[in-house]
Amino acid sequence: MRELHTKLKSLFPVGDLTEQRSNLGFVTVPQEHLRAVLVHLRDREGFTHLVLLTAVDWLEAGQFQLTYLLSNRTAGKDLGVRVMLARDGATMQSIHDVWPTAATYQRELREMFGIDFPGSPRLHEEFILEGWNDIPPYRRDFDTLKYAQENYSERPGRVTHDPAAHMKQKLNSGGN
Amino acid sequence: MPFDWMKIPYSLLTLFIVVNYGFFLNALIQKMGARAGRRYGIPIWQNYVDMIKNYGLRSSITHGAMFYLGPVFRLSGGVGLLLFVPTIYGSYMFSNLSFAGDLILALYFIFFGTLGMALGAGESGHPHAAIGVSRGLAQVSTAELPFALAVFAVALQYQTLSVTEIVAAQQGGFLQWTLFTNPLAVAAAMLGFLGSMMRPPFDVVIAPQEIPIGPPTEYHSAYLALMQTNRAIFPIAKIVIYMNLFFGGASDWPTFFFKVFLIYLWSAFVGVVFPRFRVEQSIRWFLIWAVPLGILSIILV
Amino acid sequence: MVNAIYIIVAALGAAFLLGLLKSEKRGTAYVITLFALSVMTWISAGWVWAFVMERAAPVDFLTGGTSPPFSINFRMGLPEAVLTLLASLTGLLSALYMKDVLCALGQRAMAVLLVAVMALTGIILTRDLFNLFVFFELAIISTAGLMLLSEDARALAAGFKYLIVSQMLSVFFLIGIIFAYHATGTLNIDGMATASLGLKAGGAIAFFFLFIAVVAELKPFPANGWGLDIYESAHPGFAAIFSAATSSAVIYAVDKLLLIGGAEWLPMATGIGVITFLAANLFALPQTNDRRLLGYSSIAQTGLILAVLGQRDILGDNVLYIAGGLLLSHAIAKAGLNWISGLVAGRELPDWAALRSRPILVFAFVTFIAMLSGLPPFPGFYAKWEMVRILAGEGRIALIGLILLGLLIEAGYLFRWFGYIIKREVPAQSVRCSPFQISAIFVALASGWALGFVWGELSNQYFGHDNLLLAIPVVFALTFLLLDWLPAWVKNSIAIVGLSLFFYLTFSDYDPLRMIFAIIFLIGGAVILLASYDSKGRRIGFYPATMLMFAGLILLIRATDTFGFFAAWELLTIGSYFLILRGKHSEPHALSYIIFSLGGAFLILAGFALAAQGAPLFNIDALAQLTQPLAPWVFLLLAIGFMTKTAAIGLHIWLPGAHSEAETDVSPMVSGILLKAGLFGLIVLLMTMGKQQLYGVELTYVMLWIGALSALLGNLMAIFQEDAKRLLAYSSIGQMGYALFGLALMNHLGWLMALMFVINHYIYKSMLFLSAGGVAKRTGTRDMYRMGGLITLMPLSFIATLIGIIAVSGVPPLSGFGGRWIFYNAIISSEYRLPMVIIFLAGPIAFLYLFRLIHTIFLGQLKDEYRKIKEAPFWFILPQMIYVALLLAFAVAPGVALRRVDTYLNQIFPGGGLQWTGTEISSAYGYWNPVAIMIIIAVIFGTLFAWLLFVNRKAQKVKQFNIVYAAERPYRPETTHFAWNFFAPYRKALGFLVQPFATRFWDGVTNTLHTAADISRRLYNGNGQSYAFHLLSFVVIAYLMRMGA
Amino acid sequence: MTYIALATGFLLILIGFYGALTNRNLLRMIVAFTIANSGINVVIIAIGYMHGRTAPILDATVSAADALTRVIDPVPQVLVLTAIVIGVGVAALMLVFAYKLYERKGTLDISKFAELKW
Amino acid sequence: MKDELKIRVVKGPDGVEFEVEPLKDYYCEAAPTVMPAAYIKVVEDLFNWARSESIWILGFGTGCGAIEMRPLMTPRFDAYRFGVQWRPTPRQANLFVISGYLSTKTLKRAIRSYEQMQNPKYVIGLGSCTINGGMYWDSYNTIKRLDDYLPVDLYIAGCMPRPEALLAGFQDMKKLIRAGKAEGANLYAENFEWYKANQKRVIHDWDMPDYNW
Repeated sequence: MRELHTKLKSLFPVGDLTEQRSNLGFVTVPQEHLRAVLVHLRDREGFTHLVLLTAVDWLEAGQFQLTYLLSNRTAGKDLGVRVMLARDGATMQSIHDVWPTAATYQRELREMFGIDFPGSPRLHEEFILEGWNDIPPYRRDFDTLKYAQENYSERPGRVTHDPAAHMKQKLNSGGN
Repeated sequence: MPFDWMKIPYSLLTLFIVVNYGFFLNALIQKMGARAGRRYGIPIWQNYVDMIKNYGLRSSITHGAMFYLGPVFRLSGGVGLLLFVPTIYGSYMFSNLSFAGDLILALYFIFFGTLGMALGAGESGHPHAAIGVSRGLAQVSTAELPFALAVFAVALQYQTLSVTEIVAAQQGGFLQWTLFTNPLAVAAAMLGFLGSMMRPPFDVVIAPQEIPIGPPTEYHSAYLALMQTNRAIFPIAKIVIYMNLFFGGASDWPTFFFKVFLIYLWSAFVGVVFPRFRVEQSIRWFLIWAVPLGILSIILV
Repeated sequence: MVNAIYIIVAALGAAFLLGLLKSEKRGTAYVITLFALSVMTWISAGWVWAFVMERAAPVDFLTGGTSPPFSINFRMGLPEAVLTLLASLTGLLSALYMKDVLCALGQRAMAVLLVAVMALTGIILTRDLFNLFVFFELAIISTAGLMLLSEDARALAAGFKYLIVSQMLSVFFLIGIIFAYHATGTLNIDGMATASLGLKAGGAIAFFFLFIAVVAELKPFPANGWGLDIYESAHPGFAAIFSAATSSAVIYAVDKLLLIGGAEWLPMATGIGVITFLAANLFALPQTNDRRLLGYSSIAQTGLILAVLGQRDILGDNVLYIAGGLLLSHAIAKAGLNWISGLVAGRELPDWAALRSRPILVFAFVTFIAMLSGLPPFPGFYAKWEMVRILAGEGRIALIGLILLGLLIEAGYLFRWFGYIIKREVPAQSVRCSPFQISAIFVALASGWALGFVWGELSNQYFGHDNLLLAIPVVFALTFLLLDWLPAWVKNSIAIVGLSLFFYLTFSDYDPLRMIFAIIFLIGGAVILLASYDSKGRRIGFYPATMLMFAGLILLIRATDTFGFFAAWELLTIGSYFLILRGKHSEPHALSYIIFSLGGAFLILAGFALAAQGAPLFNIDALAQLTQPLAPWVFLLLAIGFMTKTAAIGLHIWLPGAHSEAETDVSPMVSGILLKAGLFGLIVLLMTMGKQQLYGVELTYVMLWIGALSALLGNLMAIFQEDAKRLLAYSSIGQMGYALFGLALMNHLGWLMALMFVINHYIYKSMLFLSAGGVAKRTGTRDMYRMGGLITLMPLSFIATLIGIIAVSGVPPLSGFGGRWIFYNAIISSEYRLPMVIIFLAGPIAFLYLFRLIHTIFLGQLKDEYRKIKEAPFWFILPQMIYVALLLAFAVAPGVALRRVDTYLNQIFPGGGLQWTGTEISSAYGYWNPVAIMIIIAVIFGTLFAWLLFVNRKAQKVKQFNIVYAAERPYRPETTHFAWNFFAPYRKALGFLVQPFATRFWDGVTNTLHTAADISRRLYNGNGQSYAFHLLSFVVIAYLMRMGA
Repeated sequence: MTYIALATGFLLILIGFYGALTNRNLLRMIVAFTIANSGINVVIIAIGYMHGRTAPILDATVSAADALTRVIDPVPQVLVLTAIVIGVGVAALMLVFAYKLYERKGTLDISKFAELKW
Repeated sequence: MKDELKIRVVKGPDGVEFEVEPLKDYYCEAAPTVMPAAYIKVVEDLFNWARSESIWILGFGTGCGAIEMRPLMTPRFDAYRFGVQWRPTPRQANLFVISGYLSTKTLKRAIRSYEQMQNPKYVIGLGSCTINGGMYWDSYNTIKRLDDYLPVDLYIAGCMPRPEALLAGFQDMKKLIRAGKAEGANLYAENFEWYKANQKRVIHDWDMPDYNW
């Protein structure tokens, strides 16, 4: 994993390696080098499989973090490539031509996070949310409870307990 | 020959007996299938209940005239098939309307219901219906072949096309049955029989989860009830032909019930044991296993 | 009568006179030329009149006051008169035709033309060998001179090549003359003949040189490259003379020479002729230049005539009739075609589409190619018939085969050409012509028909055949040519009334078997014609073609002798060819139809000729008296011929395209009616000849297999079609397979079944074709997968199709079942088992394509663009409804049609028939009661329907997307309609059976022919020297073969 | 003597044909054909010649009465005359063609005039 | 709205152009009607008995509860012996088991399937998600009260209820039917407007006819 990182580092301006396990690591690359890195990893390093493409909303930092998790089947290694994006008007280049499956992930990210991937096929078709009319729900500034209360009628009589307090009480009373 | 009006009530009586026996037998076979799967199975009257319920549904839709006529064709085919063949050998009462035609009439009338049903399903506009029909027709074209060859072998053997005469020729002990006098033909016919009963391994036509039950996808309510009635009559009517041609016919009702049951059991037996064939596989299967038997039977007869 | 010498005098005198005129006086010169030619024509016409009408004896005209051998004598007999008339008339018409050119070129050209015509008449008239040579040289010089005057720059080279060759020929000619003279001491042809030149010392070699020099003028293969160049580059007006008059004159010269040579030279003439005929026709196949093609065709035709002359030992006096027929047909047709070629601007064959702007020219063209192909009612047809008959009588089978093969190839490229004319895009440059030119062509056209009549009369007089142009149906059909200016509906009414009236007048003539066919052909045809009321405008050409087909059909069943039968067969073939060709994209299909049909017709011709053993009039019934070893061969030829028409498998590839691409109302005619002609032929054949064995093989057994395979493969191919009419066409192959199978069973019930199929197939196939055609008309497509859901918009078409498919599939209670029932009974009584397996497999397969037909068109999802279409036109629906009624009636009471036939069949197959007791029909094996079946099914069906109506009385009518769709819903009808490649699994399992083996085979045959022709025609490399070499080698080879033999 | 003439005639014909077949030049071909023509004339004369007889001219030396025994057969002579005339005509025509062809293409090579083929 | 559903201009084979409005031309627009019971009470009782003894369930698993239905077909539970069976097409089904949470996207499909069933038809809500949202109470994408959108005859509580509970629920359903109290279909027709309003409130892209026949 370290060898790989060193090699990558010699080729691209990649960040430090975060080694989760001996066979799973994460590196951060600048947005503009992502594609080159991915293609290199795919064609030279045997990371032929795009396991997933997901995003994390760093609201405070004003950034989205995209994680491209790649897998080298033969070597049994996984490498996550991270890209940090500006949160405002988040746009990322599409990699559907590198891995066709990426198109679906990108479609999902567009719908859930509002990240744009220009050129990705069927990007603006509704995926899970049909007729969505609010900000993308996976953004952390979206208040899902409020939305649910405003939109979906509730059956009266429902009580909500704080799980920790409730369980403590329940256990205590049960323990008696 | 003046028409004997008593034929009508007699025929209705046959119809009544066969419908009930069909419902009973269907349930019984289903139950046996369930038992093979270690289940308890449906109540024996379940098919009656289902039928009543379907007649009892309050609403229905129609896709057009042919959609409406499909089930009518279907059931007419079943009823007609039953009535064109004498049920009980030697009984005037239960010779039904067989004066109208011989074996060939019955054989070709089998397609009456199939065709009408296929047309009705076609008008529903559902692609699965069309896919089901396409599969069904493709499969039946080869499944019928060994049967047709066997029928022809039997007709050659007895030099007649009259069902009554064929049965008559098989009287006098079970060794006179075609089963023993022409085993190849019977073997071919019984393999073909599997293909026409819509049971595994030849039930890709209605493949319930893949093309939700195929042709009848859109049928419901009274349409479905009519088709259910047909499902009670049609297999029996078909089996009656097999019984008459190959197994010496039946000269009384108990023999009839017993023989029909055994023949029906054969398809059920195969059905619970085997998984499903794709269409081209079943076509090949019939051509490779059943048709040569049929050819041999007509050459050797 | 005017002395024949004046013919020559007139020309020479005028030519000299022209030389005296000042060059400005072109108009006068032209008038003089025309006058001279007219005089020549008039004189020869007078002689023809004298010989024909007054039966004058041949006359010799002496020159120099003494009789031969001391002077030259001209003989005027009937052949000479006709040929001089031909030459001078061609000259006159060509002069008219070339008015502009001649006037532009001046007197010299006119003089040369006159000399040319004079030389040709001289060749025809003279009986002196050296004089013949002189006229030959004159002809050559004038020909070359005319080439010099041609507009085409390439003509110069052609003329030079011609001169090179003719120089060599004249050397041979002179050597021949001098040695012949030396041997016999005379130059007179008759003198030499009596002196038996061949027996004298050196006589054979002398005659060889003479013979070869004259024959080489006929452009024999391979020494004919120069001739082609002339045809290609000469002015069409002159090419007409060269082709029509020169060839005729030279052929006559050969004929005269053969008089000297005697019988031993005949085989050589035949050999050279046949080889030339075949090679030229073959080389013409890949030709694209029209005039060169005409050249090849001319060479081929002269080759054929030479071959016929070579058969004069067995043809005897008939040689005049046969060779004359061929020669005149050729001359008129070629002159006409060459003239037409001058009107067409482009030189590629498809450029001739320009003719379409003038229907009369198209008619002329088709007349000419029919004359060339030996089709009735032209002299070539009679000649072909008599020739083949006599040759077969003498056992010259190989020669017949070669000639017919050549004719087939010739018909192939001629009709391909006609297809271009009718179907290709009209080029920008239209036909430009003067009234003179048109009139020249018109004279050719008129004389073609007139000769057809004359030959018909002669045929009647000498051989006892009927004159085709006097047969009422043919006359009726030809009347439509004159009525073509009328609106279509008027003509349609006339046609319908004509057909019905003819049936009314003649229905007592037919026995029950023929009655069935008569009803289908006449009444059935009238019913289908109802659909033609839908056509607007004038529909030029439709009615003559249709009525010609019907004329052929009706003459077919009325024919008693083989000639009548064959003539009818050819008539219906051409008529239907024109009909099929009318379809929008039918050009290639019509071509393969006519080629297969003519091929089949030739087999029939050969079969009849073989059977007749030389007898001029052979009754069809006499086929029964044929014995081994001849009978099986006759049977084989006829059977294959007829099976071509029924499209038995292997010979079927013409059918799908021809039937599906034809117009809406034509498809039912060619499918529902025309196919029955083949069946009728087979019935006649089997009825008279019965079972035949060839090398121990039962031929009917082979037919049984063919029938079974046709049924299976026809049906199988039908299920994979996307095109509705194509599907129906393949289905016809299958249905005809059934009928063939029934006939080949050779028992009573098998025949009854075949006849039932004849009736049924007519009704339901016509109905289905009309229905599919109506739908196609409304939707603008024939692809079934593009339709769908039309049931609500076109309910009547749907009903017709529904009834049709129930009937086709044989499901009770409709009439198809009766056919199946008889079929089963028939096969039980037959001892053949294996083919039945095949036919059993074919049965259920029919369901597949029938369901597909009705489902993908009428059921399923309606498409956007067809939401507003209307029911098919009334005139399409009307016959369909008639058919529905007929089917129901026939289903209830099949006895009306079949009972009499059943009785009649007892004459052929005693016993084994059906019992008709009341409404019940029974055989030795089984029984059925159509009325009872109908009633029972109706009662059951009605009861259940009423019950369902009662239970479901509140059903909500929903629309097409209200279907369960796994909780989703369809968005587009196109993607929801399951129709394309409907039987994909079937293709997976049994698709290997429908590999286009037959198509590949026939493609291979045509490709081989084309490639072979394309490679070998490079022999003609355009170099004059090579041509000289060809000529020399031809002479050497001919010599070696002659002396070797 | 006759045979020598005959042989010469045939030799000339063969030379002519050989020349026509081997020379591509139009003019040479024409010349070759003229030679062949001369050859054929010689042949005709040779065949028509009867040994010891005189020319078929009826004058003082040969009377009409004994012409039958004294003169040779006049017919071949006539033939030759005609043939010569025709030969001249054809040769002239060929020359015209050659001239026109040369005018058109500027060449006399016959293989260059092969636009019309196949 | 999908492009395919928008009005489009089509050219017929005769060259005439016309408009196709898919929602109007391809779908039946009629509203559902209340279907009266049989006129004769005995007949209706017989029918109700038959309906109760022959419950055909639509084989449509909407949420995690679908997993709980499968064991019912196995030898261990064998629901067939109660006359219960699964049909693959809504046309032939009588009972719709909403097996767990319904996202708005699935709700649309559920409504469509429900409407394609024939009167009388029954709905069972399975699990707490259908009752009050359950663990998805604060989800942005799931409904919380099924009976606002479809006429529910019976709820089976639990998260998830075991197959036994389902069997028990079927028995209760039978009682309801036999008593003639399961008239959800008619209820739906009667309160059609109300149901539609509720449905349209949560399904923002309503692009189908009001009633899917």
